[in-house]
Parts: sequence; C-alpha cells; structure tokens
Amino acid sequence: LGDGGGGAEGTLRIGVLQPLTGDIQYYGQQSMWGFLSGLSYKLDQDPPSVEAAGQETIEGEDVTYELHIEDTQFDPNQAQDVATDLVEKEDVDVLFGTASSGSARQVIDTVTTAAEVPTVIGPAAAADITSNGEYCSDLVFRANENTAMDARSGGRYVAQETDVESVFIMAANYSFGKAVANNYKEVLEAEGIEIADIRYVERGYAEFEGLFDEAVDSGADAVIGGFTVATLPQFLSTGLQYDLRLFGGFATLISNRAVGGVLQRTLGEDFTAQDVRDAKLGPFTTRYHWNQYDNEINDWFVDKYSETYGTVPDLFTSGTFTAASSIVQAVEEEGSLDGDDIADGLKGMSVTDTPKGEGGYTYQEYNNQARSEMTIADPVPTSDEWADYWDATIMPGEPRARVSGEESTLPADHPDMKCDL
Amino acid sequence: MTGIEPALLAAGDAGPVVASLLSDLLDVGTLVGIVLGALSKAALYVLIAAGLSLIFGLMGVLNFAHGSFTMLGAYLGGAVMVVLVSSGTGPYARIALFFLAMAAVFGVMTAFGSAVEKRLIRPIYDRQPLFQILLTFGVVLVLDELVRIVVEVRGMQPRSDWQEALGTAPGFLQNTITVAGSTTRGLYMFEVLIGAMVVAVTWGFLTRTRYGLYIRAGSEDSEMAQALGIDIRKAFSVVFGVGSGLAAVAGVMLMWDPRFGASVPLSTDALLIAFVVVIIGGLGTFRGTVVAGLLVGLFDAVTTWLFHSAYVDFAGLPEMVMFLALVLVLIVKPQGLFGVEEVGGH
Amino acid sequence: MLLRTSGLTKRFGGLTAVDGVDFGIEEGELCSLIGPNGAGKTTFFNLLTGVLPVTEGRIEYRQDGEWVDLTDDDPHETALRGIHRSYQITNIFPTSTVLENVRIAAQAHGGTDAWKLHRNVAEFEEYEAEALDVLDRIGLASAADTDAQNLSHGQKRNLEVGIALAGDPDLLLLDEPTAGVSSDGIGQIVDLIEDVAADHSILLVEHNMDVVMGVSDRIAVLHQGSLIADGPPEEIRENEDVQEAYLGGYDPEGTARGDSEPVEGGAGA
Amino acid sequence: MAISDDRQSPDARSGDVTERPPAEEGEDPTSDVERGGEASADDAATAERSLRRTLSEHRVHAAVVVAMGLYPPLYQLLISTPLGAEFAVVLPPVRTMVAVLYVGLFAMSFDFISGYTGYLSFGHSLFYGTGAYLVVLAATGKLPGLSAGTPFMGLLLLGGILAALIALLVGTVSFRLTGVYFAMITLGFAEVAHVFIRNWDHVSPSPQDGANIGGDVGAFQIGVPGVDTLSVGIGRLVGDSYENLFGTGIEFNEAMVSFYAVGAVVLVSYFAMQRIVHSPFGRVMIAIRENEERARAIGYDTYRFKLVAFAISGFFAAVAGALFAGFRRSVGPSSTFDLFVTADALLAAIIGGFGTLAGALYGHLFHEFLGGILSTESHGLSRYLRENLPPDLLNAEVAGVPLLDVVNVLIDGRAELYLGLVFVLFVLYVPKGILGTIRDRIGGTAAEHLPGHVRKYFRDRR
Amino acid sequence: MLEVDDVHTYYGESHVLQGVSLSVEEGETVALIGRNGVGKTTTLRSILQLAPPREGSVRYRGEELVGLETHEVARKGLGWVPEERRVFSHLTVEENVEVATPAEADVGAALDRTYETFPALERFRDKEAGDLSGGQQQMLAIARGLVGENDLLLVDEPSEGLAPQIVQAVVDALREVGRETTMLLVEQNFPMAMDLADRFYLLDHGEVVASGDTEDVSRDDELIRRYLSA
Ligand SMILES: Nc1ncnc2c1ncn2[C@@H]1O[C@H](COP(=O)(O)OP(=O)(O)OP(=O)(O)O)[C@@H](O)[C@H]1O
Ligand SMILES: Nc1ncnc2c1ncn2[C@@H]1O[C@H](COP(=O)(O)OP(=O)(O)OP(=O)(O)O)[C@@H](O)[C@H]1O
Ligand SMILES: [Mg+2]
Ligand SMILES: [Mg+2]
Repeated sequence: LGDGGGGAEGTLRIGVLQPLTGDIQYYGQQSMWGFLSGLSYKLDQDPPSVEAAGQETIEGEDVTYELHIEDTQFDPNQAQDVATDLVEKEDVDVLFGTASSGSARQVIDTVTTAAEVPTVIGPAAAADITSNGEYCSDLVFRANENTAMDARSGGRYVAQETDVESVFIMAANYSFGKAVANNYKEVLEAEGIEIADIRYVERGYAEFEGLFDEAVDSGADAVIGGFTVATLPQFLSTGLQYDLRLFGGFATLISNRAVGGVLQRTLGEDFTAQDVRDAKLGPFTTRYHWNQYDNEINDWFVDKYSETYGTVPDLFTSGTFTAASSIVQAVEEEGSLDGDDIADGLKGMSVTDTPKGEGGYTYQEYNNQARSEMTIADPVPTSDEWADYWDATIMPGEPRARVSGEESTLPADHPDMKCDL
Repeated sequence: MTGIEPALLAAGDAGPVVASLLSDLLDVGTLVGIVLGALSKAALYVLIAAGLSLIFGLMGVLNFAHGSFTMLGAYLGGAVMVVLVSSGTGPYARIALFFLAMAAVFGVMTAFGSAVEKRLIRPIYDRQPLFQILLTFGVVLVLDELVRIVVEVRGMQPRSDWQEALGTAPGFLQNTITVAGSTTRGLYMFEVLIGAMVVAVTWGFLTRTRYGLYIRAGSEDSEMAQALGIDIRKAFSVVFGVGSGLAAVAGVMLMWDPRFGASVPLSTDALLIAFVVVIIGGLGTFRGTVVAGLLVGLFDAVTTWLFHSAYVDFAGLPEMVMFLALVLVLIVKPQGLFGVEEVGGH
Repeated sequence: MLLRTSGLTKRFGGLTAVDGVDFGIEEGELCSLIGPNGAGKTTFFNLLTGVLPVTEGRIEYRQDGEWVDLTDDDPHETALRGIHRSYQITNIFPTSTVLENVRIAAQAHGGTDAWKLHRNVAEFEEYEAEALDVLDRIGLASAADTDAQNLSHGQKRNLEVGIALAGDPDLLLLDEPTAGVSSDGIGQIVDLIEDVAADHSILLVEHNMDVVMGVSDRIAVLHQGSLIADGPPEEIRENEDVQEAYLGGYDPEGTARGDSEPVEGGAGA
Repeated sequence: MAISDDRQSPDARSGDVTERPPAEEGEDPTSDVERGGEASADDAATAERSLRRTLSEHRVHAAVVVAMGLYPPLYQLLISTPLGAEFAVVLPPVRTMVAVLYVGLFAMSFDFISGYTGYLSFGHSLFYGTGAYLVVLAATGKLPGLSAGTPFMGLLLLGGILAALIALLVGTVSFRLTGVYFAMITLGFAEVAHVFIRNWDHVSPSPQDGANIGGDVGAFQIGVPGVDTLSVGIGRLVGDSYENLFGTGIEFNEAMVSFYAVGAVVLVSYFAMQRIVHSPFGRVMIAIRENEERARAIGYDTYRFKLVAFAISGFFAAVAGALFAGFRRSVGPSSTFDLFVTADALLAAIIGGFGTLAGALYGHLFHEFLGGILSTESHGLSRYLRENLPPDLLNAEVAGVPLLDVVNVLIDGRAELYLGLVFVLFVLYVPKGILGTIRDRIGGTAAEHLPGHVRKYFRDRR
Repeated sequence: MLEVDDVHTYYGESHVLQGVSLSVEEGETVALIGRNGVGKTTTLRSILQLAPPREGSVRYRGEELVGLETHEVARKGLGWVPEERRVFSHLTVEENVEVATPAEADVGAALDRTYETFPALERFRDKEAGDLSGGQQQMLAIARGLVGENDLLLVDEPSEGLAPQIVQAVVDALREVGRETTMLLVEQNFPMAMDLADRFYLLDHGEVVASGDTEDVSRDDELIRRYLSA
C-alpha cells in the first residue's frame, strides 16, 4: 500500500456527484461507499460512514484528499449545477461520478470539456460514453463496467453454452436500454445467433403479453430484457409465463429484490434454484458482486464495507473503488496534484488495487474505459450466509464462467468503437 | 428519426403492408384480442375518470388532486392487502379481502375528500374557477411529497411499482389466460367487472338521489340554491367526498394491475388519463365519460396492437394517440362528444 | 331606409322564434318593437347583430348610400357598422370600472387604435372624454371608479345603455332599457332616448307602454315570431289584434289596475 | 341619480393627487409660456412632458432594476461577512437569480395570455421548449439552413418567431374553445410535442435525456451581434468574466455577467409586454377576460385579438426558453416541454399575482428562494444544520427519531412539500398574489402609485 | 311575524343599510319602495342572511335569524323571488321547479301549479331555462317562489320585463298568494306595488324615511314625489 503521496504534497480536491436523496439514493450511496472504500484502502484506513452530501477529508501521509460530495438527485440538470459549482467555487481538481448516463453526458458536455477538469465517470454504464466520439475525450475516464461489457460477456456465453438460436430483444427506450440492445445484437449476430426483433418500450411499460406473443410468433427461443428496476418486474412477471429463456444482466440489490418478489409470486414463496432453472431464467452477467471474487483485497472490501455500511458491496462498488484507487495511484505515480497530470497518469494505467484482484482493471489507451473481468452466474435463492447483508430473496450463484477483460470490452478496431484517443 | 415516423417495418411499398395489416387485423384471434384489450383499458379509464367526472360535471371544480387521491387509494388499498394477506391466503379469500379493502378505502377517502372540501375548497367557491384548480394543485404537491417521504423512508419500492401489493393478487388473476386464441390476464377481465360496477353505482347516485340536481343548481348559483332551502355546503361535501372515494377505488384496482401499480408517478398518470377521458366525453355528462373511456380504450388497444405486431415502431404511440384524440375531438366538437356548455360558476 | 329584413326567420329546433319578418327602419326614426314575452324580440335583436346565425331570410343595411348584406356578419362587424345594442339581461364587464366599461366600448370605434400595441391608453384621451360624457348622460358619472359588479341592479341597467351609446351608433337597439329602473330613473332614460333619437335611429324593445307610447314614431308588434302590426302609436293602440295579443290589461288612463295611477315619468305597466 | 356623492367610496378619487405625474402639476413654468407658441415648440414641450411622465411613471421600475442590479455584488459582500454562512442559506445565489430571470420571463409570458385574457394556456411549455431546442439544435448544427455559428441574438429572435407561428397555428383551432376546454386542448398539443421530442432521434442519440452543447462550442453572445465590445458571452463556465472591471475592484464572474446580460433581455421583453398590456390592445385583452361576448358585441373581433396576444405570449415564452438553453447549454424534455414546466409558470404567476405581469417574476423569485433554502446543495439549510449543529444535538432523539434523520427526511430536498403548503396558503389567503395585493393596498399599479405613497409617508412623518 | 330591527349591512367597507327597521305582520303584504341603489335588495338579502347584517337583528316568528345559514332561514319558511331572475340556466324548466320544491312535497303538484299560473311555460317544460326569453325566465323565477310552500315570501321586482298581460297575471297570482302567505314586496312599478300591498316602507340611502298605509298614498304625496321622482 502506498502513502497516497508519492512525492506530491498538499490537498487534492475531488468533486463527488451522486444521487444521495430521493428514491434511488441507494445507487448514489453504494457508489460513494465504494469510492470511499477504495480511497481508504489505498490510504490504509477504515472507510468513513457517510450518507449525505457534505465535505469529507481523508488524510494521507503527504496528500490530503478532500471530497466535496454533492447530491445530483438523479437529475441531469442538478448534476450539471452542482458539478459547475464544484468547479467554479470549490476549485476541484477531479470530478467523479453520476449514476445515470444522461447526467454523465450532460456533465461531460457542459462541465468537463468546458472547464477542462478530468472526470472519472461511474457508475453510469451506457457504453457510448467511452465509445462515441462526442463524449469520449482525454479528460473522461471510466473505471466502472459498461453495457457493452455486459453484452459481450453474457451474450457470448449464451450463444456458445446454451441451445438458444434466435433471440428477441426488448429494451427500455432510452440510453441504457438502447445500449444494451445494440451491444447484444452485435455480439449475438457475430456468434451466429439470429435476432428475431428488437422492440423498445417506454420506461415502466407493462403490456408485455403482446410483445411476448410476438416473440413466440417470430420463432425466438429466448428474450433479452434491457431494463432497469422500473420495468424489470413487469417484464419478468409476464415473461416467466412463457416458454422462453430470459437472460440479461444482474443488477443491484434493488432489482434483485424486485425480481425476487416476482419469482416468489410466480414460483411460490420458497422457490429453489432448480425452480429458477426450470423457469428458464438466466444465466445473467454480473459486472461485480461480492461473492464472485476471491482475493485479499475483495475480502478486506467485503468485510469493511459490510461492517461500515451494513450491506455487502453491490454492483457498482467495485468500479467506484477502482476509480478512487486509480486516482491515488495516479497522484503517486505522477507525484503531482495537477488535474492534467492526473489525467496523464490515468491514461493506460493498470490499476493495482481493485476488488477484482491486483491489476484487475486497466484503462484502455484508446478510450479511457477500464477493462476488467466479468462473470456469468445463475440467480439462486439467497443463502443464509448472506441473508443479513443482502436483503433480497435472490442473489448471484457461483460463477458459471469468467470472461476476461480483453474479451468483454470493445476492441479498438471494432466498428462501434468511435473513440480514438 | 426512426423512432418517430410510424416506421412501417415491413419491407416494400405501402400496398403489401396495408394488405398484410388488414389480413392480420381481420384475424379472429387478433380481433378478439383487440376487443378484450379495449374493454379492459376502457374499464380502467372509466374507473379512473368516474370520480373526476362526478366532481367536475356537477360542481365544475376541476380537481387536480384527483390523481393523487387515486395514488393514495392505491397505497392504502395495498397496505390493507399487504397487512391482511399472508402466503397461505387462498384466492377467494384474497378477492374477499380486496373488496373489503375497496370498501375501507372508499370510506376513508370519502371522509378525506369531504375534509379537503370543507377546509380548503369551501372558502373559495365564490372565486374564479381557476382558484379551485390552483388549490387542488397545491394539494397535489403536498400529498405526493408526503407519500414520497413515506415510501422512501420505508424503502418500499425505488423506481418501480409496489411489488408487495402487486403480489397479493390471487394467482388466477395474475396468470395469462387464453380467450379465443388471444392471451390476456384474468385480472383484466376482473377489471371490466369492477368498472361496470362503478359505472352502475355512480349512475345510481346521479339518478336515484336529488344530489345531482341540487349540485348542478348550486354550482350555477349557490346563493339562489341556498335561498331555496338547499344545504348546498353539505351537498358539495358529499359529492366531493364521493368523487374522491371513487378516485381512490380506482387506485385500489390499479394497485393490482402491473400496468399501473401503486407508485408516486401514478398520481400524474391517472390525472392525465382522467382529464383526457372527461374532456373528450364532455363536461357535465357521465354518459360522455363512459363513452369516451370506451373510445380511448379502443384507440389504445389498436395502437398497442399495431406496436406489438411491429407495424409501428414507436413505443410512445398509445400515449401520443390519447392526446391526439383529445385534440382531434375538441377540434371537431369543441365541447366534447356529449358536452354542454361549461358548467356553473365554480 | 336604414335597415331592412326580408323573410327573416330563426328556428330553435322545432320552435320558430322569428318567423318570416319583413321589417324596415328609416333613418332618424324611433321605432318600438313590442310583443308578449317570448314573441321573439330579443331573438330578432340577436339576428340583427349577428349573435345568432340566421336560419332564413336576409338583413340589409344602408351604408354610405349602398345596401350591404348583414345576414352573415359577426357581432363585431355589425357593431363596427354602427349598429349597437343593449342587453335585456345585464351583460357588462364586471370587474372593470364603470368608466372603463364605457371607454372600452368607445375605443372599439377608433379604427386601428385598438391595435396600437406600443402606445399607452392614456394617450388616447378622446375615448375617456367620450366615456365620461356618456356617464354624465346616464347619470353614473359619480360612480365612474366603482367596479361595475358593485352597482345596484338599476344602476347596472343604466350602464348597459351607456355601453351601447358609446362610439356614436347610427342605429341603436335597446332591449328593455327601463326594466328594473325606478320611476325617476325612467324619466331620465326617456329623456336620454329622446335626446339620442334626435339624430339617431333607434329600435326599442319595451314593456313599459307609457314609455313606448310616449316616445315612438312608429310601433311594430311581434307575436309568436310574426309581425302582426306596424304603424303609428295611435293606430297600434286601437288595433284589436294587438289588444288581444299583447296589451291585454293596458289602459293608458292607468285605471285598469285598481285605485292607483302612474306617477310622473310613467311607471304604469 | 339616486346615489348622492357622499355615498361614493371616498378614497376612489382622492388618489388623484398621487395618480397625476408631477410634470402635470404645473411645476414647469416654460410649458405654459410655450403653449401658445408655434407648433414645433409645442411638440417639443409635449415630447418633453411625455418623457418626464414616462420617467416618473417608471420610477418604481427603475428602483427594482437598480435593486436587482445591485444584488450580485451585494450577495458577494454579504456571504463574505461573519454571518456569511447564514446569508448563504437564505439568499439565492447569483446563478439561481439567472434562472429567476428567464423562468420569470416565461411566467410573465404565461401571465400575459392567461392573466390578461383569461385563457389558461396549459400547454405553454410548448413555446418555451421550442425556443430552447432551437438554440441547442442550431448550435450543434442540427438544423438545416442554420449554421452552427448563428449569432445568439438571431436565435432568440428566430425562436420567438417560430414559437409565435406555432402559437398562431395552435390558437387557430384552440380559440374556438373556451375555459377548461381551451386549457385542455393546449395541454394536448404540448403533450403531443412532448412525446415527439422525447423520441426524436435527431436531437441526440438519447432524446429522452435531451441534448447538450459541448465545451467546443463557444459561449453565446448577448449584445449587438457582430460588435464584440458590445456583446458578452453567457454561461457559467464558458461565459465572459471580468476581474476588476473599470477599476472598481469588484470581480464579475461568469454567473454575474450572465445575470446582467440575461437580465437585459428579460428587461426589454418585460417592457415590451408591459407596454402592450397598458396599450389599447391590452385593455381589449382585459375586456375579453371580463366578458368576451360583450367585447365582441361592442365591435372587437376577439378571435383575432386572442390570436395575436397568444402569438406575442408564445414569442416571449420562446425567448425565455432560448435564454435558458443559452445559459445552461443543455435541454431535456422534462425541463422544457413538460407539463410541470407550465406548472412552474402557473405557480409563479399565482404567487406573484395573476394578471399583474411583473408579479410572475417575483413569484418565481419566491419559489427559488424557498427551493434554495430547502435545497440539498452546499448552501441549503439541511447542509447548514448538519455542519453547524453540535453532534449531540443532531443525535438527540425527537419522538424516537434522531434529529439528523428528521433533517434529512423533512428538509433535505423537500422544497416541493413546503412549496405546496405555501402555495395552498397563498391561494386561500393571498389570492391576489404578492403584487396584486400590493396594488390593492395602494390603489393601483405600483409604478404609478408607490412613489406617491412613499412621498405621503415621509410627508406625514415630518 | 317578521321584525327587522336597526339593521346595518356592509358590502366590504361600504355601509349600505344604515339602520333599517321594519316589521311585517302575519297575512300582510308590505311593499318596500325606493329609488335604484337605496338598499331594497340588500334589505331582503339581509333578512335571508345572504348579506348578514353587521349590527341589528332580524326576528322571524320571534326567532333570531342573524347567525343562521341561508338554507336554514329558507327552511323556516322564507321564500325568495330574486331580482335579475336568477334561474338555473342549465337546468330545464321542470328541474328548476323541482329544485325549489321542498324534499317532502309533490313535484307533480308543484308543476301543475306553475303551469296554471303561467301557461306560457308549459310548452318549454324540457327546455333549459337559459334559453327562455327574459320574460319567461321571470315567470319561472316567480313560479319557483310560489311552489316553495313558504309562509313568508320576499319578492324582488317581479314585474320586471313582463308584458302587460303577464303583469296582470303576476298581480293576480301574487294577490292570490297574498291571501294565505305573508309577503314583503320590492317593486319599481309603483301603482302595482300600491295595489298589492297593505302597507309600505320607503327607503332612501339605506334608511327607512317613510312608511304608512298604501290607502293613504295619493299621487300628490310630497314625500313620495321627493323620494321617487326626484
Ligand atoms: N356586491 C356589492 N358590493 C358592493 N356594493 C354593492 C353590492 N351590491 C350592491 N351594492 C351597493 O349597495 C347599494 C344598495 O344596493 P341594492 O342592490 O340593495 O339597491 P336596490 O335598492 O335594490 O336598487 P335597485 O332598485 O337598483 O335594484 C348600491 O349603492 C349598490 O351600489
Ligand atoms: N338560445 C335559444 N335556444 C332555444 N330557444 C330560444 C333561445 N333563445 C330564445 N328562445 C326561445 O325563442 C322564443 C323567443 O324568445 P325571445 O327571447 O326572443 O323573446 P322576447 O320577445 O325577447 O321575450 P321577452 O319579452 O320575454 O324578453 C322564446 O320562446 C324562447 O324560449
Ligand atoms: Mg327579450
Ligand atoms: Mg334591487
């Protein structure tokens, strides 16, 4: 572990932008907690317990890390406002955050490029933030996994390891859903799987009967749902009544809770792992869940995190842990607190300390997206071991497969990779 | 702009597309499906709009809090169900509990509606109609935020419908059933039943009591009505209460319906639906509301089918069609389908 | 002739409110239109002013020596041609001041003045002056700054006439201007009508026979939508049809109704 | 007449003294002399009188403008005092004041049509959105025929004209309706546009999230197009800023510069609308509100008046939207075409005073003031309490719940709740809104009557 | 039966009734006369508590009315025929009559009585009252007052807008009513008022300035001349 300085002395001001109030504050909190854990791990301290916006200082030996935490309320406009405030008033050196891709894009366009502040995006997952020329830039980094990585690992696995031949894609009609759909389509087609059709629906859509009928008519044998928690329950509760395989990505506790509720409703209160398999639900890709990795850093992380925050580290935390870890690493390696130097340091960096193991994440030179391993797992009923720290009836089971970072991410020469730094 | 123009996905010229559309449409299964869809939607729309139609039609008060009452009804109904239903409760017991919840919620929300009328709306009857709109709009802000606080603090349902409440619906209603070759849910047919019931009850209230007459008179000229010995305040309270209760009853139904579900945004969704239906039907006519509900339900079912069967690749279509229908009806019939001139001074 | 109708008809569903009326009014004439309740008098006004669409027939108006067809004109067009009316059921701008009620009516006749977005109303003093003048004539000058809705019923009736007077009409249609006005006020209104009639044409609907007989040059009688008589007052008074259809109990000597007689100014019914 | 003069409300006329501008009080000896002179001298005197009158009528306006103008430096000053943290909680920051200006303008445009003609334009966001999207689409080169470099002032004008045209179209069908039907059909139009813009892929890859203007596009200039010295760039990060302007030692940051620039446009727009409201045309608008049937009967083609008023209102709504987009450089369906955007204008207009025009701005100021205090941001009350209350107090329990949780749950970001409450109270007890009530108290518009009252107040004191 | 004692009524700040006192005995018909705007209508509204007096008392059969709600006053047997007609314009003629009929009374009988008094209305039974001619509306307004089974009827300018024949019908109807019902009548048609009423009160500037028996009023009466014909 380093001392957090590496020759540099002084204070590094980091602006943290996450949704910390409202019904989705858990997204922001886990992202922030992951970040705090990463920072604490690097500086050899226990993670502080923080819930709301405010200032938080973590003292390294030579460098003080001053976190200016602001609440985005899951609203792009609010994100823009507070990001601008942080740059203008607090003079932050680095920005970190936003949980929604819409907010991320708005901050990148209106703040990052306008004020030239290096920005580490996380956990916003839309692939195009680091693959579309409009948004990707020398100042924009992302440690967190993205939707393309979900698709490239999960899609390939399903294509190769199951008997699925034709897939019908349903997705939410906005950035997240579109990214999921495009990425799966591309991966699956490359693997020789037929795409029966892609249909986008409004967030919160619930009339899936017609669409599933349509999927059956079109001869599909599996359906991918590109939805977040707002639509997932409706999608699943209808889909489970059809003889179609449903797969996609594992999400956060909130979604697991919702999906667990649907499963209890359809399969009975005490459903078993076999019931889930029979219902043809899964397998799902996971970007990170606490039980998918076995290494010292992850052990420390799961321990300290559960102790401090009362729950196991969730989907977004590994990426945000890594974001913090990489910033400290850049400061140490560059020996500087200057934003530009930190950006230089992050470029192409292989991040040493990550929950996915040492060197688990590497920022790709061509688009500043960190690549990392992904796993494929089945949903299983939550085991007693985790019941206290994972408040949902399902959780990811033992990994069925691991997909390396190289395989999961969009390569530089891919036609969809429109970022060339 | 693929999303917008009703992008006809089938290749080739329009001719074959139209032909295949027609042949698809004339399929018996499809038609049955559309009719079932239309009926179930219509039932919900009428259910949602009935309370607004009553209050608006009789009193001329455009109750912006209508949707919030529906939303409250959904949560209260859900709460009753979640508390009373255990995993062992059988399907018929659940239906019975559902009616119990409906009755309880109707009672509570009728009382609440009357209280709102007495405390807040009564003092401003003699002002322009705008002020009642504004007042109820303020009530929306407060109610929605209060519910949001409770939902957040209790961590009930971030960004989704209230799953626990949805889960209390008996299995046979949740499952899809096949009717003449098209799939639907048992629940949707149940909704048609409830919708018909509410229409009948409202109709009875309007024609079997003198309240309808009293209120129509009172909303035109409350001084005169009072001078004729009518306790117009009480009549207003009763009607506003009953209208609020009906709004909440719709909410109880919606709490089981995965297309809606108990959630804070239900407040706005229900309000807009109720507005559109009541306005298309024409103010002051409950008959108009029922017909408009059927009409919008049919529009909705057809466009949903068009979307599902990939003739139109535009998910916003049903929503857009609802407002397009509003605009078109008003252009053709400036007072709605059955409307008379505007009601009363309130 | 200033205005003429031919075969003017208005039907409301099955009810024929105005039935093939051929009627004309001369320039400078004061003609009264009488008839029982529901005879179609107000409807006739509504047709002349374009408030209601005509079912059949034509309305023509003499303007600058030419006959123009008014049949399909909108209310604002007839008003701008110089045909103004007062309403039987008070129809004013309730929360504007009494002065503004009349001023806005005067302003309507200022050509494009109403479209002058960039100038302050205060710069158009002529309308205010005209309005004050009208208020003087209808006896409401002292109430100029009162909100119109706060007037008493009789005062509102006077304001109703005032609004119609503004903008110097060529033809003034008055619908029961004295209804609800107290005896002294009636005298004032009669004076006003006679004053206006000196250089304007007036078509007057009234149930107050003393007023009608006293001021009219000519009287037309409407019954169930049709014109049943048309002539000078003396002739109408004697006309049997009219007696039967309308005047019924009217007795100019004022003795028909017991012991009291009309007081000065003509309050007898 | 039956009513004798002494029965008239005594103060209705006594206002005369204060009503009459001082220029007419005969203080000007030259004007009497010149009255008989030749026409041109007379004209000059009239012109001078009318100028004086204008000036005196606008004294309150001037005072408000000066107060607003002084706000940014004053704000800077106050938050640097020892009580700075407290001031920061209460006072809206300058960047919020910019929003007050453009949303205020939008609310005024709403009041212009709805408050004066009585037609509730529930779809007003349509025009705001038109102006906003036009700016962003033009700046990102997505509008054919408009180069990315089109001057901002041009875009303001274009957006306004486009919205006015849309208003004419919408109005042509909608003004055959009245009351609630009118409100609903305009809402219908706006919702159709809302669904459209949410799905229009041309806007951005993710139209649901709207579109932004990247940092590579320079700041939008407000001023005289083409004359650099008479133009300033707006926007918080990209706009112009001046250190030590004119050697005053005061620093004008980007938000302040934007505040003045946006303020100038809003001011001009306000005066334009204010003029119209006080013109003969404006009186016709009021007559339509009061009794449209009678307005028609006395000779006004009300349909045309309504259409033109609607177009004017749409024009300024779009200008407001364009200012919004120009300052924030990002637009989204929910911040432009949404029903709740119209609702904001409605709130502002009611709180400020319906049918008072300027009131809408104050109404929105009040809204932002409340929202600022209850905001989750660093200047919010909850943050202040968390940081300044002693920890044991924060952990002390109120009815079994730690105070900290109470703060987090009931204060942090709960502006809606309190705004709703305040709004209900306003509707019940201050129906005429802030400005309307003031006008009632002083018996006329503030511009005309306030100076008189102030003078009288001081005279009485002496 | 009705005792109005020193009533002061205000509209906002304007002091409209400045101490009106009058009384109506059982079975009497009393006329309230005066020029426009003197407060006649306001007096009726004050009795009905539509414009509650700020001072003074209104007693009906010995009971205080001030402080009651209007509908309570009405249910004690006070009926009102307002000026300006005030029919419910979106209700049909029959519905207008039905609204005015007490809950326990027979609507059919009320309608019969209406058409008997005003045959002209029968044709329009299903027409919205707002579409009636002005005079027809006035008839309906009077009918509404007659069917209410009231003991005391407050009638405000019943003859306004009526053709002479109908005025006669109204006079007859009111006289008929006057036999069994007590009546307080406001009427601009001076002869008619004198004809119907037993006694009169003359109002000016919100005060009663004269009163007496209608028998004694002659056309030369100085007082009447001064206050009615200016
Ligand atoms: N709602 C009101 N607000 C304020 N002032 C009013 C209101 N109604 C009437 N007034 C005033 O009160 C006074 C008395 O009015 P009232 O209606 O009682 O007169 P009235 O004797 O019935 O006259 P009329 O014969 O014209 O009907 C008038 O001066 C009138 O202007
Ligand atoms: N808008 C309408 N719709 C239907 N019928 C109407 C309408 N307006 C008037 N009528 C009917 O037409 C007939 C003529 O009415 P109108 O108002 O012209 O009578 P009038 O001669 O003015 O009577 P009054 O002396 O009572 O005012 C009446 O029978 C009336 O009921
Ligand atoms: Mg008439
Ligand atoms: Mg009166």
